[in-house]
Amino acid sequence: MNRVVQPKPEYWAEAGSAASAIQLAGINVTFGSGNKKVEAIANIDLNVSQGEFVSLIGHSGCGKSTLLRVIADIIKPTRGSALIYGESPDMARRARTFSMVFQQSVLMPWSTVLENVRLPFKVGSRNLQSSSQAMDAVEALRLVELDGFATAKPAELSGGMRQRVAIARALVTKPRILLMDEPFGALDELVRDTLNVELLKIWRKAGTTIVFVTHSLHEAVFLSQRVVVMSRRPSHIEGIMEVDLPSERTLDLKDDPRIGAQVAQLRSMLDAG
Amino acid sequence: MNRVVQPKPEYWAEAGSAASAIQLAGINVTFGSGNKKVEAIANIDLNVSQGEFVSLIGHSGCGKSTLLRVIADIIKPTRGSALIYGESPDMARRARTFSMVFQQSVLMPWSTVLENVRLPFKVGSRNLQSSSQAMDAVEALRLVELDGFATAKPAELSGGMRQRVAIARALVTKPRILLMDEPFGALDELVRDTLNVELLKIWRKAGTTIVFVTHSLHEAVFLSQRVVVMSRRPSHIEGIMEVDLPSERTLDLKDDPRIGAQVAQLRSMLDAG
Amino acid sequence: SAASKDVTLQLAWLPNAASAGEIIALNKGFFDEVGLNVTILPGGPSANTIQEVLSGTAEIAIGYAPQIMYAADKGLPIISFGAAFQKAPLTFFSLGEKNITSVADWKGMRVGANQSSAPQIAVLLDNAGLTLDDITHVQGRVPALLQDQVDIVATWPTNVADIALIVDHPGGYNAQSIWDNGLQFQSNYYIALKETLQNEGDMLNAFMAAVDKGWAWTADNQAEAVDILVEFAPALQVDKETPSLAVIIEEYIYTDETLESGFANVSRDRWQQTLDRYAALGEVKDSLTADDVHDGSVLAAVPRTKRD
Amino acid sequence: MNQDVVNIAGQSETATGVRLVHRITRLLPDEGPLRVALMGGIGLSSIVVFWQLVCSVFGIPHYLVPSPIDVVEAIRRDWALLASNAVPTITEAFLGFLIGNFVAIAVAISFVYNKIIQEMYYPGAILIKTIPIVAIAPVLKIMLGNGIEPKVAVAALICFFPTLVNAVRGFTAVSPNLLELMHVLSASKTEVFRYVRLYGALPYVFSALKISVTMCVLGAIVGEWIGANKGIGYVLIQSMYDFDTPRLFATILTASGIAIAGFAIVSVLEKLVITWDPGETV
Amino acid sequence: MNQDVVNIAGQSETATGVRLVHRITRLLPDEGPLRVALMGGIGLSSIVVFWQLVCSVFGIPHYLVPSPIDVVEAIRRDWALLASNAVPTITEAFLGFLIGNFVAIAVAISFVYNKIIQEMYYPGAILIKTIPIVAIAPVLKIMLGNGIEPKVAVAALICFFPTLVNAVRGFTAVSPNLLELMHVLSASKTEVFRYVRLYGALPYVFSALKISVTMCVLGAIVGEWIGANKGIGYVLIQSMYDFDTPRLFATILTASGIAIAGFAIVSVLEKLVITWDPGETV
Ligand SMILES: Nc1ncnc2c1ncn2[C@@H]1O[C@H](COP(=O)(O)OP(=O)(O)OP(=O)(O)O)[C@@H](O)[C@H]1O
Ligand SMILES: Nc1ncnc2c1ncn2[C@@H]1O[C@H](COP(=O)(O)OP(=O)(O)OP(=O)(O)O)[C@@H](O)[C@H]1O
Ligand SMILES: [Mg+2]
Ligand SMILES: [Mg+2]
Repeated sequence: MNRVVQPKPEYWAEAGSAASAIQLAGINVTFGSGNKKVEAIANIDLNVSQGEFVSLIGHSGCGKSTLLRVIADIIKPTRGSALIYGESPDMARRARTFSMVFQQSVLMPWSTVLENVRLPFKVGSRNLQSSSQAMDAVEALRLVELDGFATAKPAELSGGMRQRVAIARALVTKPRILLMDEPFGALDELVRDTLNVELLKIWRKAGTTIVFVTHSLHEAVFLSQRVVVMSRRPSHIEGIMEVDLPSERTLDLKDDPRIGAQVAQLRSMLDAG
Repeated sequence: MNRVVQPKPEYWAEAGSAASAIQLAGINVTFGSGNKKVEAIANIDLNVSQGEFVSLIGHSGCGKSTLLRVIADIIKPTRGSALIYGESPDMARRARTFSMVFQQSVLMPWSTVLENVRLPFKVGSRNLQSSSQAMDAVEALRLVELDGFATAKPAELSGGMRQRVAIARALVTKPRILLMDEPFGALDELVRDTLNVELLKIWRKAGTTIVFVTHSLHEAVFLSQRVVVMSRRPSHIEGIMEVDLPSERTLDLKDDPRIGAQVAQLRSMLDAG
Repeated sequence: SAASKDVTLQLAWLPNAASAGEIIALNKGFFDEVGLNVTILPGGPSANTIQEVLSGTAEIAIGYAPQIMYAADKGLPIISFGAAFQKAPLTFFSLGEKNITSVADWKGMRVGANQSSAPQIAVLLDNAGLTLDDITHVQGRVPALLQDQVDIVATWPTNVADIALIVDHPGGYNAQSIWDNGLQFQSNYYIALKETLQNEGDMLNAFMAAVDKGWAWTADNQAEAVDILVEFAPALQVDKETPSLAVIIEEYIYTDETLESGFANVSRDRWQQTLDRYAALGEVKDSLTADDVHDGSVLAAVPRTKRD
Repeated sequence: MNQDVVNIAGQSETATGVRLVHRITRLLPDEGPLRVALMGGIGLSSIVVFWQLVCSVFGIPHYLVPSPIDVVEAIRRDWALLASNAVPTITEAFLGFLIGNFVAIAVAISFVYNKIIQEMYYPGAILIKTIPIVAIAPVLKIMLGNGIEPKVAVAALICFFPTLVNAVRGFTAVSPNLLELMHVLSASKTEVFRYVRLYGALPYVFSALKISVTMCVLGAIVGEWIGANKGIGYVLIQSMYDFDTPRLFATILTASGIAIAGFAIVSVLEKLVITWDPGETV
Repeated sequence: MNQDVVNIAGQSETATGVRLVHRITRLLPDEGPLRVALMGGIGLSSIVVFWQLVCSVFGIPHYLVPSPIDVVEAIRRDWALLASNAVPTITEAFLGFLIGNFVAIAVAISFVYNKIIQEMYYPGAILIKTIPIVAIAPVLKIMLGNGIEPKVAVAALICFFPTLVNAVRGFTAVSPNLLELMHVLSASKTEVFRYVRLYGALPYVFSALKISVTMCVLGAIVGEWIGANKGIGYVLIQSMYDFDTPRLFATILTASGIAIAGFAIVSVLEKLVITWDPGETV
């Protein structure tokens, strides 16, 4: 279980450099103060390389979202340092180095699908040097196979389609990093399976670095190259598992016995934490 | 794959009789009229025997809930007949032959856990001959391992605990049939796995007949003796799979390769439908 | 008229026959003739119109004697310079079967009148040897009288809507006016700031002349005047305003005294008596004199119609 | 839910007495605006008939309460008067509606942009809301004179508070997820406002507008009571002093008609503007 | 969210001018009722100071608009008068509140039990709501006489509609899941009402009660205007006639104080009764 498959970036991330995309050192987040103080995560060190697909798993409330939000500059860590391609999360956010996809699709219900995907160009772009490296919104919709729904309102779409719109919106700026916080948690299993395969296709094409939070051990194993298991609160990294699966992952692989075995291993790591 | 394991009823359902608990013949449900007419399910025949654990799976919107609601006397079928131990669903409902558990736990937020579990004794009992065959509410809470939370309000509980309260409320009347509509759909996978094992334990103890709707192929295979695969709308029964697993099912079994194989088989049946 | 002067007149109440002369003066151009460009502001139930003069919204207002006395008592800088009504019309009506023939009979009765009428009632009772404690003062109008919710009700005899209900009563009715029972003040006084009187006496003189002409024309052309009134205030009804205007002109605008002293005449003696009565009841300061509430200079300067 | 669904809401088991009505209502369509209108019509008619009966049987004098027939007669007789006096009232109410709501929304926006201003003045605004507006109408007259201004001011004041409260709630009740998204996109405060808060607040603002559109008519009427010779408020008072109760009731109905028309217009506008489902999170 | 969270709501980037206030507010606690009270106090004080300044600088005579100092002086002088006249107003408002809300809830319950009655009379009730209550006060007085009854009636009428609308919404806005559960449990209509609808409606009813408790004070005052010789409404009118604007303002403040006290009492009751989170579905 040691085979880190480095997919060949075909699309927009700079090719070749297997440098660190994300470097977390001694991250510690404490919420509140006094007797309401909650130490959510304690002393997390983690490096994610360029182009890697890493999943975070752990029990509910253990701090997965918190860790992702530290990377996304939504929360400032109480201690420790986070670097994204050598920059602070704040600068990376302004430079649109990363995009984020949430559990809910978080679309603007009053705008069409296309307008939703265009949102990143309408807001916050004053900070950007040039937008030349961005994608066309229609192209992003084509990538998630929704080009026929450009003028639909989000309410007309199914849950899975909405989540694909959210992914298109995240991709449209050609981010070097994609942060995903249980992006398929609200979908039913059959739809989820389909989107998993699609996400892998996009990742493969674009060569983006993906940090993916999930509750589903199957999903984590099926998608990622490495799975980071977090312990209960105050959360530290219980262990990291390198996934042993062929780099080409199709729906058939979902029910492969190798996945079952690795899920079992994750389960035992979780129980230990 | 033909080994129907009939668990030994240890608790309250009449022992021995492997008679039909539920008999559905030619069930057809059409919603609306005119050009808004939606034929949800078409011509469904299904027999569920006493003490059996049957799962219903199918794509979203195919009519799984509709079928369950016909059994539960929430919807009257447009055509066809449903019999529950030879009685009409209406009579069965009044006689408390079945209980229902929904996707949301559907608790009364203003009442304590114990009061929620006691609800079936407070309402609708005027129709009952005698309540001697019912269980004590505290006993029901003990069955779902929540006896310490009798006086808590639902808001103080986690999602998984709430769903266990809902199960206790369903069990407290000692129903001969338990109808469950995606009872664990809103929970995260780790909690879901635990509750799956607990549900099996209760089923084993009580000898109840369970009809279980789910989106999760894994869950369906892990829990049931038979899995009913429904086709797309207008839905009919695409096929029924007898599950080939030992009757004693523990958490270890979750990642067993036999499950993966049977999930793959269900997946192909679904794709056909 | 060359450069006419803008003047705002605040009426004491909703426009009706009681302010017919002013409205006619506006409509017939009598104000224009004297070089005034007058705007008439209507009053209403929830307004104290003297405030309009104090705040400068209106240069001239029409007001009632009690208001003027209270304002003077507070030292507010206003003054009256004439009064269209020679007698205050306030009258207390009761149904015939109650047999209330004098104020002395009010003892133990329920008297319906405005909140602001309490001092007037007190004076009347005092004159009859009673006090406010001998009656129950409630607010009620004529319907309350007919519904036996009150025994006595105060209204103006010029209010045809009120009177019609009473006059039609089969058992007849009794009435006691404040004028006949020892409280003789006038009504519909013309009021301005003292400052205006000093600095713009000419304007007030011109106003008085125009109003005089307005009322005289009204008296001579009552039917046409009512039409003009209804045009100005469209919710008025001709069949109610016609008799009302007749009574107002006959009984209140032109009396024996106007035959002698002219339109809008004000009696300083009556002012003094009224102030004394109010002071005796503690409603106003003892030190108030007629000069605090009235200034005769406009009346002295303007020749006015003498008729009855 | 439709007819196939067993009556979960459990609405019609007890047929208490009104069998005839039940029989009639069965003939009506099952749902939709037609049924609402028809059933409402039946209800309203039954009230009117009852009122007429009470008036006739007890011989209630018309100076107390007019019978419906008197009122209809008054409407027929006075419709020109009512229509022409509705014009100034509608004008005042409309201007008050515009000004009151505009200021309320502007204040709410300033609150969004500066939290400290909100903290300082929002509690005060809520306190001022408890002051009976009707009581300060005369004060407004002293300050603003006797023209259309005090009437517009009363109408505007009456509109101000519900809209302020709802707009503040709307601007802040934006889904935290959307705000987080905007933060990740490095949106400026103005961009957050323009793309998110504005739309998020619209449903709240419209529900306030639907309240204030009926309130502003009341405001204009109360404003007219402090002095006017035209307008619905004026006719109301004059009819009252004339004991012309049929006209009084006709005028009240006119006021109510204006309010209903305003409500209908705002409702249609709402339908046109809010094309998404505000209850749904997507 | 707390201080660790980067300002997503984006509230304080633009420090426009009011640096001093900013500096003071930094000394205050970050949140909680203390901060609300202190900031609200600062805001209110700034308004009062501004008002005093305008009065002093422009030399506005106190009989037009009193300065805050005049008003405070009037409160000090007249507090006994105000207090004794508050009693009848509070009594009327309280009785009106009880009766109006009781009847509204009873009607709403009858609507729940009989859909046809609701279909017939609910639209009518909504229409009647647009009638300016203030305009029918005189009619009520004629019908009910001179005692406390017409004042209570106006207060009750003003309470009636918001509570009716909210109670109807509350009784019907019960989670369909809970209704389905009750159906499966074969609960009778009364049981559904007793165990589900009643509790489901409470949050809606309380939010109506919080509106109507301030409205009923206004109702009592308007009722007093059409005829009373005690009560806040009476003092209000009398102060106006007496050119005593400081007392007028003091009386308005008293009315507002009564409304605020009522609001506070209902809010405390709400906290005691609604011990669950009405927003959450469990
Ligand atoms: N803003 C906050 N203030 C206080 N506590 C917080 C805050 N955000 C998160 N927490 C606490 O920090 C802990 C970690 O939360 P986090 O949302 O990161 O968990 P998670 O692993 O994402 O859980 P889940 O799987 O349920 O999404 C939890 O105990 C939570 O209650
Ligand atoms: N009351 C109703 N009126 C009209 N159509 C309905 C009604 N209830 C269900 N339907 C339709 O019937 C079909 C089947 O619905 P059902 O809820 O049974 O599907 P399901 O299999 O349970 O879906 P899911 O997995 O999403 O829960 C759907 O197309 C749905 O839109
Ligand atoms: Mg999370
Ligand atoms: Mg379903």
